[in-house]
Amino acid sequence: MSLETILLVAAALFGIGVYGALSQQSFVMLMMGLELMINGGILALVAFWAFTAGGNPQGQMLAIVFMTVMAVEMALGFALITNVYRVRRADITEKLRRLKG
Amino acid sequence: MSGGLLVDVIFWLFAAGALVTGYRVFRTDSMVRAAFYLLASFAAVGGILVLLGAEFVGMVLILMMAGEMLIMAIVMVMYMMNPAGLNPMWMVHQHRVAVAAGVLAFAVLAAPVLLVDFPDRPNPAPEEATAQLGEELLGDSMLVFQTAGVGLLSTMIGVVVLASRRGRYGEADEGSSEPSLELQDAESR
Amino acid sequence: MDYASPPIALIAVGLAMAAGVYLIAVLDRSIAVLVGAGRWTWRGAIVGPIRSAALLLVQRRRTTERPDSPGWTLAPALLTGLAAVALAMVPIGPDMAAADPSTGFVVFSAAIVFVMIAVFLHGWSPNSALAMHGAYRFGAQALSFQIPFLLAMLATALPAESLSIVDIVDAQEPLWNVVRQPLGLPLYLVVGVAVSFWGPLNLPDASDLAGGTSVEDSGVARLLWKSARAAMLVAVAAMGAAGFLGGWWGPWLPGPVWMVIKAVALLTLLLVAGHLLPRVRIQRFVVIAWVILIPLALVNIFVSGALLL
Amino acid sequence: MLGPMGVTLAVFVGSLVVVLGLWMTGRDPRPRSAPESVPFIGGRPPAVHAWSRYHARYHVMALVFLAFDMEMVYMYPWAVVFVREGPIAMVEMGMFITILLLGILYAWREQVFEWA
Amino acid sequence: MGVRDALAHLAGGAVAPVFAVAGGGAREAVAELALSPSVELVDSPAAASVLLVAGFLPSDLHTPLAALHDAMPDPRCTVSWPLGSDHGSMPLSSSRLRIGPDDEPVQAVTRAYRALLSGVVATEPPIQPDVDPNPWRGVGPYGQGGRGMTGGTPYGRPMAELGPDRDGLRLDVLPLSIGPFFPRFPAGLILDVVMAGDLVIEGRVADSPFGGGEWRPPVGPFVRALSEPVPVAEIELARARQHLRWASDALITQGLPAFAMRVRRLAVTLTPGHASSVRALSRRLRLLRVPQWSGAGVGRIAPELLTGLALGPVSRAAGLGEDARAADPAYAELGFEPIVARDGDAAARWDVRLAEAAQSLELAARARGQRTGGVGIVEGPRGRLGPDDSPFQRLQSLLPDLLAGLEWGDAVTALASLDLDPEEAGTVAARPSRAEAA
Repeated sequence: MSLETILLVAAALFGIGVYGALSQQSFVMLMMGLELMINGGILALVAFWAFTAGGNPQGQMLAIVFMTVMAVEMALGFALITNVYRVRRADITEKLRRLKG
Repeated sequence: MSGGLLVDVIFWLFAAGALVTGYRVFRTDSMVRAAFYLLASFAAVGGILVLLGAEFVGMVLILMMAGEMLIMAIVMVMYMMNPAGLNPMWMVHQHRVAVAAGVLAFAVLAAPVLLVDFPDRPNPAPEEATAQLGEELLGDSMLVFQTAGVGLLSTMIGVVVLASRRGRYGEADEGSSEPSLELQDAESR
Repeated sequence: MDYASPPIALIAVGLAMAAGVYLIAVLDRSIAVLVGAGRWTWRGAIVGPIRSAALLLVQRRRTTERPDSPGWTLAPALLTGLAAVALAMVPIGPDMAAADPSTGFVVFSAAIVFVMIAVFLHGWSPNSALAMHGAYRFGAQALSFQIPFLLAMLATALPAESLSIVDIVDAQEPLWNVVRQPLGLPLYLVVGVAVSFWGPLNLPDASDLAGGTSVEDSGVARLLWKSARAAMLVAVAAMGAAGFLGGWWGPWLPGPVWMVIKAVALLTLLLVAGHLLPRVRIQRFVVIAWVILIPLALVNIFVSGALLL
Repeated sequence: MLGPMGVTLAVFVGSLVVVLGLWMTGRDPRPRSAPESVPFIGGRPPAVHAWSRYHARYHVMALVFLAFDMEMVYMYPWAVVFVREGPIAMVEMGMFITILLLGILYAWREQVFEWA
Repeated sequence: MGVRDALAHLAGGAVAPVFAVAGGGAREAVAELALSPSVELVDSPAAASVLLVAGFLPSDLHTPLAALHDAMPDPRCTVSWPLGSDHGSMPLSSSRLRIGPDDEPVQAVTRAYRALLSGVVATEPPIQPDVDPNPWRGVGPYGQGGRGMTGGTPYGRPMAELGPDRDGLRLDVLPLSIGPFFPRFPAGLILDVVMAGDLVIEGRVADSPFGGGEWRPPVGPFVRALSEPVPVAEIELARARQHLRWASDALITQGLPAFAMRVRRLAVTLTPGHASSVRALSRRLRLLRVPQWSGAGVGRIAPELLTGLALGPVSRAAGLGEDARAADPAYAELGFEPIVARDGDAAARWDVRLAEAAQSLELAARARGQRTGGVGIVEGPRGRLGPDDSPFQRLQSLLPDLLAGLEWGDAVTALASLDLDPEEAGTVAARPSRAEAA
């Protein structure tokens, strides 16, 4: 367990998240990709905090802010999905396109 | 936390767990499984954070993600066709581009890691990390803390306005387009 | 920062859980006989639970047409694991804790919060309508009880100035939290019943769903789910004794004995309530939790905080 | 060696493994005939699979929870330093919580906690 | 195998888990059986080792009975308890055990259970043929029987389809046919519901399978009173007993099985002298807030809808004084006044039934040989009973409006508060000629 390995793991998580966010058709699965990216971000952040800035609480503070952002993003994302489904009855991006035509 | 073989073994188990479950999220047909795989990925990352000495942040990550992923499962089951994957499905687009982008993102992030020289052992974790965090919260980061409060309040209000049907401005789906009829036919066929 | 070696901790927690689950089975049957005006017998109350468990071990395990088998398997194991973690956080003496991390309180909270994952998984997996209704009902229940539960517990950390459970109990030497925060224990018990879905708040496995999430369970699956559920109740009662009833503090008797007495007393109270109070409607529980329990828990925190200053 | 968190992990994994082992002792659950594994809804077979786009009637409440739950993250460290910091801690958390309670009040007013 | 044998031996002394099917004329007998400490009635066939088939079952219910049997895990056995009716045509396996008229039922059931666990009686093979509900094996691109995203019959069943909803979200609706052996409903009650989430958006109760004229019911005091005068004391005692039995079932629905046993014990040993115990019980239930928590505002029926339906406690709970006894001189002599509540919801029905149980016992105690009945109409425990006119049939039309929009738990509470009895439809349909003659 060294900073390099942890950052590699974080990068891999981020990469999987990017793949998921770009490839998934459905809004919710797309959000899962975003979550996974934030997951990698938190890991990298705390790793930096632990290895280089030990004793400084701001690293932890930032991690908590990340979590808050994630919760806000999810809540608003789900609310938007609900609203879109309610109004246009579509749950995947393709359908929205189809409905336009 | 002190080094040692056991710590390394546990770290690699957590890391492998986080990556495998993170990948499985996009490779399962059941929405409930996808959400809970993501939860497992978060829990594994939380475990690594604890190993790194960030006990509080790690445990809180695990704690918060349980609720969030349950809600994720509930919402995904609500809006996804065939939520349990009874018929196998493959709902992806621009797959190759996505794979390339994922690999690229990984490469871009990994390159500096391999090039830059980092300290190789963690600083000893502070004795009272949680208390320090509390002091930070009430002291220097007070503004961040209160902003988070306002942000969460606006989120709550926004969520209610967006997601709920009943509301001051009438029903949310009033005047909604009715293309769904075609869609229904397509689906029931 | 107190802890035992892993094997000893595992054995101790396992034994405590097994003893607690058996005690619940005995007490529950006895109380049922008492409430039901039946005849109490040694054979029925003391040996009965063991015999019933033996039957479930002999019985075949049934599956449904297209279950999510890994999920179904994982659910009781996860719930037991969570109960074990929660119980491991509870010290029975000043230096007798299976594990006392400095964030023990957060670990306990995380274990409690994960209960909803286990129950949801248990109800979702069999692909059966009644079980699924139970799972979703527990979703509503869990999202409502979680915040009041954590808030009610959090008030105990104020006087201790620490998130370690040992510190929380230590801080009760002059005055137990049940006196210092009179709102705390009732709140904790109400939501504790909800956490372990027992008695009036046994909504996911309720009788109107013919057993809810466990409607399709038979054989060893039923046994493990029942015992996991009881183990969770043990953990909730034990933490209630540590967090509000002063843990090991008490005159004359040695600390651990006090701890056990208090935990068993809370357990009995919860079981009696389970046989006397009717099922609460889920819709009403959600409103009560958000509109009454959360503000009450906050009042509890701020008032007891103000008294500390 | 890993401190109390290591013990916690060991207890968790240990009890998980024990329960999974017990589960395996169950006799082979493969159904002997198709009717044996029909889900129970009172004796008649269900017409459709239970797994479906399930309308969770409390979905807006769940989203409100998502936001409100975050407050717990801030309250843990606050509780630890509360006595040390004194009235200032009281006032700051009081503000924070009051702001969030407004959200609950609004949600209640909009009947979010009722079944949709 | 040594361990398994030892476990089986140990399990032989356990409380026998029984899934009881209480058919026509067997409900009281089965309820009494459940009082024994060596038998436990379970809610799901998955939890049962013994399937007890008591009383008469119309042929419509034979297939669900076989399904119930096949859904039980090994080891399993069936015990049939005809109670005077003919069980000949039932699809039960031939090795079934039988409780004769002279047998002690509890002993017979536990004996069967022990024999099963000790291996003396072999576990029963499935009754139904091994046929999938829909052909699916090998069909479709993955052999799972499905087509496309939601089409086909994956693993034997189709998937649910979208339906309209009051929330404006078009999500899947589940059509469910709950019953006829759902443990919270009387046997034979089939509730056809369409559920969106846990909300009932459409619900109706199917016609009683007992109404087809197949059934020759045993004659109770109420049915006898249709054609001949019956002592008031007898009929009022039977009414109080029925109300207490209802309370016991309703308590199980509210998650209080132990308390339900206490009430059932009282019901079994009920005498006219028990009025004060019933009042004490009523006070205690109110103290524990049983009626209010579960029933306040649930299953409310407006009095306008009930006018003229004479649904007994259901009508009287909504403020209607409809009671055939009020016009009876025998009752006038005893100072009878109908008990009425206002709210018309499940909680009010609790209050009315418990108060009526106590009132009935007092009437029975006061009665000095007065007789009632013989005019072709009688006030039964569930309302007016006449030839071809049962409260069950009159209630059926009210149910769709009542059930729509209720959460499942509330729907069960509401149905339980109505005390539906499909057997009654058969009871009155089976004897029109005698009633007319009277």
